Amino acid sequence: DFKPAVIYDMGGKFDKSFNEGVWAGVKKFTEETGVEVMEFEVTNEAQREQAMSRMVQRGATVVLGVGFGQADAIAKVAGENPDVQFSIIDVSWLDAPNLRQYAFKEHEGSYLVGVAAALKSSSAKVGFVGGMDIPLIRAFACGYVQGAKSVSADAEVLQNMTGTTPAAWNDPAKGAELAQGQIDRGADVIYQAAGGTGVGVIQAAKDAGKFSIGVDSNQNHMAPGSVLTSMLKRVDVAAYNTFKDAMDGNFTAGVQTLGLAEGGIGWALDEHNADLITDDIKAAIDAAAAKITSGEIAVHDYRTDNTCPM
Amino acid sequence: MSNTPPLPRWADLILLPVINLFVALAICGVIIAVIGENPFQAFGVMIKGAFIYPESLGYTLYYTTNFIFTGLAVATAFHAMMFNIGGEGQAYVGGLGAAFAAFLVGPFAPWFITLPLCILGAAAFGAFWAMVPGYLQAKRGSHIVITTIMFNFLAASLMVWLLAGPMMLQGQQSPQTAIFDTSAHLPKMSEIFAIFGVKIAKSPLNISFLLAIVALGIFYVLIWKTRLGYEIRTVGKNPEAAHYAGINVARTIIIAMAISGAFAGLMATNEVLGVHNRVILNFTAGYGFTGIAVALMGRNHPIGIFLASLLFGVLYQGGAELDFEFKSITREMVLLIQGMIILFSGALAYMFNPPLARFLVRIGLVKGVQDA
Amino acid sequence: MLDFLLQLLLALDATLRLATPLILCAMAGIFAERSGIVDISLEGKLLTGAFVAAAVAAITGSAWLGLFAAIGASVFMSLIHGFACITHKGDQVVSGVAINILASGMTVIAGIALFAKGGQTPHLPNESRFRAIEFYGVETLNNVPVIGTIYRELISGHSLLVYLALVLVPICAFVMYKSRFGLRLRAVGELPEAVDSAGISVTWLRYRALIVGGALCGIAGAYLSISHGANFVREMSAGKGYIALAAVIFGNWRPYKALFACLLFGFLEAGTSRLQGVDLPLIGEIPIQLMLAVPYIVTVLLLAGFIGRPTAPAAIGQPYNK
Amino acid sequence: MSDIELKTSGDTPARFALELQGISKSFGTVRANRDIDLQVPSGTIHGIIGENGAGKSTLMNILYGLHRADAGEMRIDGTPCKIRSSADSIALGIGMVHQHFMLVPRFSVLENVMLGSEGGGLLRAGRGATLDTLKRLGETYGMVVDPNALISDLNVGTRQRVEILKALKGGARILILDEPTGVLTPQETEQLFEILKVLRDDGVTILLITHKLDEIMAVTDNVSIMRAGTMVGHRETAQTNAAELAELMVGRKVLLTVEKGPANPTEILLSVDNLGAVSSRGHDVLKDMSFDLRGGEILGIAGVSGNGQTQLLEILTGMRVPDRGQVNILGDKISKTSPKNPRELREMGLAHIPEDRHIHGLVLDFEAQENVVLGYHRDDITGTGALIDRDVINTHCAERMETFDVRPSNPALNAKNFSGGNQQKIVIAREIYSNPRVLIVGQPTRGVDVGAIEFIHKQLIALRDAGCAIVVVSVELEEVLGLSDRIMVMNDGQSVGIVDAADTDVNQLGLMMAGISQEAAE
Ligand SMILES: Nc1ncnc2c1ncn2[C@@H]1O[C@H](COP(=O)(O)OP(=O)(O)OP(=O)(O)O)[C@@H](O)[C@H]1O
Ligand SMILES: Nc1ncnc2c1ncn2[C@@H]1O[C@H](COP(=O)(O)OP(=O)(O)OP(=O)(O)O)[C@@H](O)[C@H]1O
Ligand SMILES: [Mg+2]
Ligand SMILES: [Mg+2]
Repeated sequence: DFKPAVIYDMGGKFDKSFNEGVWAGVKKFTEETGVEVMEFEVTNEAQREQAMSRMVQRGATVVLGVGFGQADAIAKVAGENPDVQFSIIDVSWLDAPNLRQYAFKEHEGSYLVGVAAALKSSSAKVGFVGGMDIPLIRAFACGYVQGAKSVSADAEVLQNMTGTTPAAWNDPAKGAELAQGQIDRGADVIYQAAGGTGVGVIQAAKDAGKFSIGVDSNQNHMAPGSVLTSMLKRVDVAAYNTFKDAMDGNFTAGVQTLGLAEGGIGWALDEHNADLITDDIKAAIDAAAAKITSGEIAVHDYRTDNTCPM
Repeated sequence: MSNTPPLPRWADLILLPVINLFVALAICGVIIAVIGENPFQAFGVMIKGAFIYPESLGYTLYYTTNFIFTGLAVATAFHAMMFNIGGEGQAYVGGLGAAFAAFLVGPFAPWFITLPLCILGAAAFGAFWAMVPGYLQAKRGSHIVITTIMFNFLAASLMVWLLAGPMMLQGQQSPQTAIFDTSAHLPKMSEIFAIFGVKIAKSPLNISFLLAIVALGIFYVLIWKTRLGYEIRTVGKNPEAAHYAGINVARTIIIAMAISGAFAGLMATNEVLGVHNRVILNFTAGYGFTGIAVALMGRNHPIGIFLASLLFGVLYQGGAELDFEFKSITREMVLLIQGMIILFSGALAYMFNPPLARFLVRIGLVKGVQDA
Repeated sequence: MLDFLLQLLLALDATLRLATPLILCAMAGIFAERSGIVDISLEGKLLTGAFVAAAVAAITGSAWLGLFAAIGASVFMSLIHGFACITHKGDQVVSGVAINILASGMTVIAGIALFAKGGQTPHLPNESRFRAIEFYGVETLNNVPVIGTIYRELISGHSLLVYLALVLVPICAFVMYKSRFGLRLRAVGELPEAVDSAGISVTWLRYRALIVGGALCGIAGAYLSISHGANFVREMSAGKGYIALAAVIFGNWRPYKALFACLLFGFLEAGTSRLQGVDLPLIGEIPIQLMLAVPYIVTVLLLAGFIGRPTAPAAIGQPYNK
Repeated sequence: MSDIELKTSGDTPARFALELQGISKSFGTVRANRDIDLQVPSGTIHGIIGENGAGKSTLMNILYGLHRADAGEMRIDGTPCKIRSSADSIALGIGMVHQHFMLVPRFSVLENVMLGSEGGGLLRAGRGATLDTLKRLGETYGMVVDPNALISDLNVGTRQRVEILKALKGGARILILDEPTGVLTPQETEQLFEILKVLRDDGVTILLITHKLDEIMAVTDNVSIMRAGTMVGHRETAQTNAAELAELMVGRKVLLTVEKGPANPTEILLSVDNLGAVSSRGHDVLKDMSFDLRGGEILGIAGVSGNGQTQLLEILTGMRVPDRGQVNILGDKISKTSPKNPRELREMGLAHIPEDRHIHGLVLDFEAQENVVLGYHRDDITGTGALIDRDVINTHCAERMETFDVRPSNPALNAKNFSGGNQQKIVIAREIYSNPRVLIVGQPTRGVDVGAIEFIHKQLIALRDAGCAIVVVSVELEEVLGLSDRIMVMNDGQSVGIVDAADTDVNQLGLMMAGISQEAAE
């Protein structure tokens, strides 16, 4: 019988970031189907593999792993349990007959909010605050820069990374200071991809009367009137689909790359930021989105060559 | 409590800790009951999760291994009155040492050459990372606590830079190195047993556990049986007297720190050589800090350190099972329980000493006052 | 050039904000350690204070209630520390570790129980936070060239708690060096026997030291979650307690020197974060990790180079039994 | 209780300032005081003597409220009282000068004196009053000290005064002094006794603990003797003598003078040549010091403590590098350019009994057996193998304790649990074992009881007669006179002169210690 399980990453299912997005998807699935999903939040490296095999032992028929950190573990466990279905988010480089991989084109979404930022900025200076200096975060930054530059070539993007220890993802105070630092240097729109640290960025922008941009899930509500928009990474969709497909017997292995075209990436427009997004900003974003989906604009993905053209 | 008679060794080393643990568990039981779960059931799960399930014991001992190494690191420095908070960073850098050896030698040499070099690399890098603060303390008077804290941050920066940059495996996204050649893999216990036809559940537990046991022995001999150990303890207890005795205090401190760092570095043999077979971002996961509690709860003695490590191993593994089995018990709940146990069987270890002593006297197990 | 000066000024401004929690915790550490008790539980008390402040402020809508609740909560943590290592002569470091772990667990559990937002507390509206205070005359002075800017950016425009922290340092030094309590406190950290033989209770004296420390940590926590920030985020103390402890030692267990250390740490962090990814003259752009490491490197160099051997309180770490 | 009438102040019938009855106290399994009775007539100086570990300090600490008696009663001026803490005793007008200083080194004299009686929430409040008190006491008893001096900068004599001032500041009517003279020079002791007499005449009752019988005879009115935790007798000082007291406290007859035959010096083993040392603060603490020492003779060094003796010893034993001049020792040389560390010197045949057994001589947290190899831990007495052999050490230690009659003779006992005298014996036993050719001794009998003193002196003489060259630094003039063949007096880091022990006396030495040249002193 059908038994779904999800294993969140270190950040925990309330990381104000993509784990939380997955959790939203899981909730939606449970609400619709009434099927309980087994959950576990890992606290150290070794637990990843352990959690997965324990899930299998406890009869899980489909296991969803969240984050590239679980790649090794899932590859192993999937290999050992060919008759169990596995799915993982933010991974595209594995290969197993019973493993589905979701890769997101964060750079495309970041490009769009970059466009929005550059248009909203009155100083032609926008900012980016990342958690740790790792390729994934660089990809966010790089897409953002490309978007901003596409609006005006001389738009300047100030960039900061928070730290090098795990605390870098949970340090709102530092996040606020980094944002403040960028504001001091003239930035008036700041995009953050730093988990809990981002909360501080949003707060600082609000306190300074500037704008911030949310990430992963829709964070517009966190500071209505100050959060310009949020770059949506629909991991909730990934989570939901994983379980839904498995339930309906349509589970397929292989890599599913979700970008703008696939609706896996997007930007948030709701009552909280409706009056911040002017019509021409909206128009510009939509235009850019159209070009990206049509392939007219190819947003460079930092991860392909670990460099950013700009 | 000057006029309570001293406890006999057995009571001090066994009975008292048992009582403490019992009280600690009782407290946790209350907490668990408060959140509406059945404490006894919960402890059952914890024990089962730590010892009974097929692979559970393996995981417990795997954690124990880490704590033994980091605990020994803290204890060694402590005998020289150096408070080494840098185990985290030393273990982290130790991983780097293992990796260098693995990548430089691994591809060409057989395991019996590669592995020793990797283990040596881990110890050497860890030793270096602790020796510098040791030197600064001994020669420049920079306080060891600050410098070791700083060196933890430095290690973190260095490793992120390497793992997300030069040493990162291409074609994937996690900040980690490539997998080592098999010649640099420490065999898993399950594999070893398999050779002898014994089948045990797969778990991260690997040879480095035995290495840890050996390390405990080495530590004991070093501290209490060698002349260097004698000098280390003398410097720790009374540097003036050490100077009087012709012991080079600065040199002894530096050596002690180096050994301490080496033990910390060896933690990487478990994580890097034994489990992941590659260096992963933040593989130390706080084991270095926990080592402080382990060493002090183990009273800086190998047996104590082993028991404390085992206790923490059980807490980690059994705790994970708790989290697993009960929806209402989150990982924070587990953290809380760990805190309570450290508080009651660590910090409050002597709370029941006087009453116990008086009790033992009353029931005549211990002889009371006699003439000077 | 002018712009550079302005940036420097703004960096100093940031320094104050970053240093505030460090300063408060450092003063707390000085009280505890000068009384002879190692206090690595600063981190846990800071975190507890942050949570309770945010939670109470969110529920009552009053920043002040939040502040007082935070003080109460982290004093309570101090009392646990005292119960373990004063009353029962337990190991002070182990007790500290235990408290830090308890705090990490407790805050999130309570947070989930109260607000069901994964341990976070709701975002506070400005009226239930300690917000920046505009000083009188900022406008009038504004067009005075240098002074105006300094007055506007650096002097004015901080939260009440920042000023409180700065005022508390001389007060601490005064208490430490000019008051009966301070005299006894310093004595008990050096030679508890002397205090005992002078007819003063060593136990009660050390408890009071911890209580004062707890209160200071509570304020620091409140600053994190209801002044500088607007809600509690799990683990938001992010190691600041340990840095504060380093500042205490760096400052040789003395108020003003510790203040200096905190400001230094703050400035290095503010400065380096502003230099991330900036093309420096001659040097060029410095790798981010290196830039992030600069504060720690500088600290080590300073310790090795200029700061002499710190002299810890003689009786620190040893429980008193006659 | 007391077998004889005690002398009371003046001709008034006995009024007792203090009465103890059946006081008992145990530490763990050690019974430090057993059923102690004591009566102290008011306005008298009452001596208490006893071997190391007899329980004197314990009894005083109980009286002062630092320890709680397990049983027994106390009466002050006839009224029964419970003393739970030192606060109570202070309130009852009891002041105490402890055997080990209770002064915070990093504090000023003023801060130390104010501690506990600050006279208000702010120090400002009490500062003036305390300064006045200090001034007054200073004048009345001639104990002038600079209130702003840091304790760590003061020599022991001055610290002792600060302790007494502390005890007196509250106007104590009962004053306890636990071995106050242990660290004092004869002159300082003299002054102290003058002060005590004045105090007594002011009606203060004084309890004086000391190991020095001559002091007992000199100042006390009555004396009580303790042995192994019990009171073994009370005497009126006028009715007894040193020999009787010594026998009472040790339980056997003791020689109070050093017996030694003439020295027969051999070749020069140690020669010091224009030695000089500069303190960390840049002062000259040792100035062109020169002397020779032959095997088989003892050179005593007299002087008020803090006049360079410590630095001299440190240089001779390799613990400090000389800044000027050189030392030729056992055919080798020590100088700034060619320093030697303590290990090398030990290997050459030098042994060192340090001035302060707690700071240098012992690791108090180590077992006795571990202490018995301190400094020799790389030699065969720790076993010949690669590892330390505990059995070898243990038997060695047991044997040492046997020969030196260390009590309790338990090699596994921590050094800190031995009383002062026995700790000193452990150190001496260790250093003499290597039968050194040069022995450097600092304060051989500080805080040690007469029984042990006699024993230690015998050992040193025996070593001399075996041909060892011995340097003895002591603040006890009697001791220096008794032990030495020649005596060098030091003042202000210099040698005032070297005299033959045979033809000098306390007065001449005393004068020379004050810096007056030998000739003038004669
Ligand atoms: N006696 C004092 N009165 C007022 N303020 C003082 C006093 N002593 C120190 N301070 C203030 O506290 C700061 C630190 O003082 P200082 O370094 O002198 O500590 P300290 O008194 O030497 O400490 P310790 O007792 O450890 O030697 C000084 O900069 C000074 O401003
Ligand atoms: N705090 C303590 N804990 C355990 N034993 C103690 C303690 N204090 C004293 N003792 C023991 O009690 C006995 C008496 O000690 P006490 O200090 O009173 O002797 P004393 O007469 O003062 O000796 P000394 O002349 O060397 O000062 C000794 O055996 C000592 O070891
Ligand atoms: Mg005594
Ligand atoms: Mg000072």
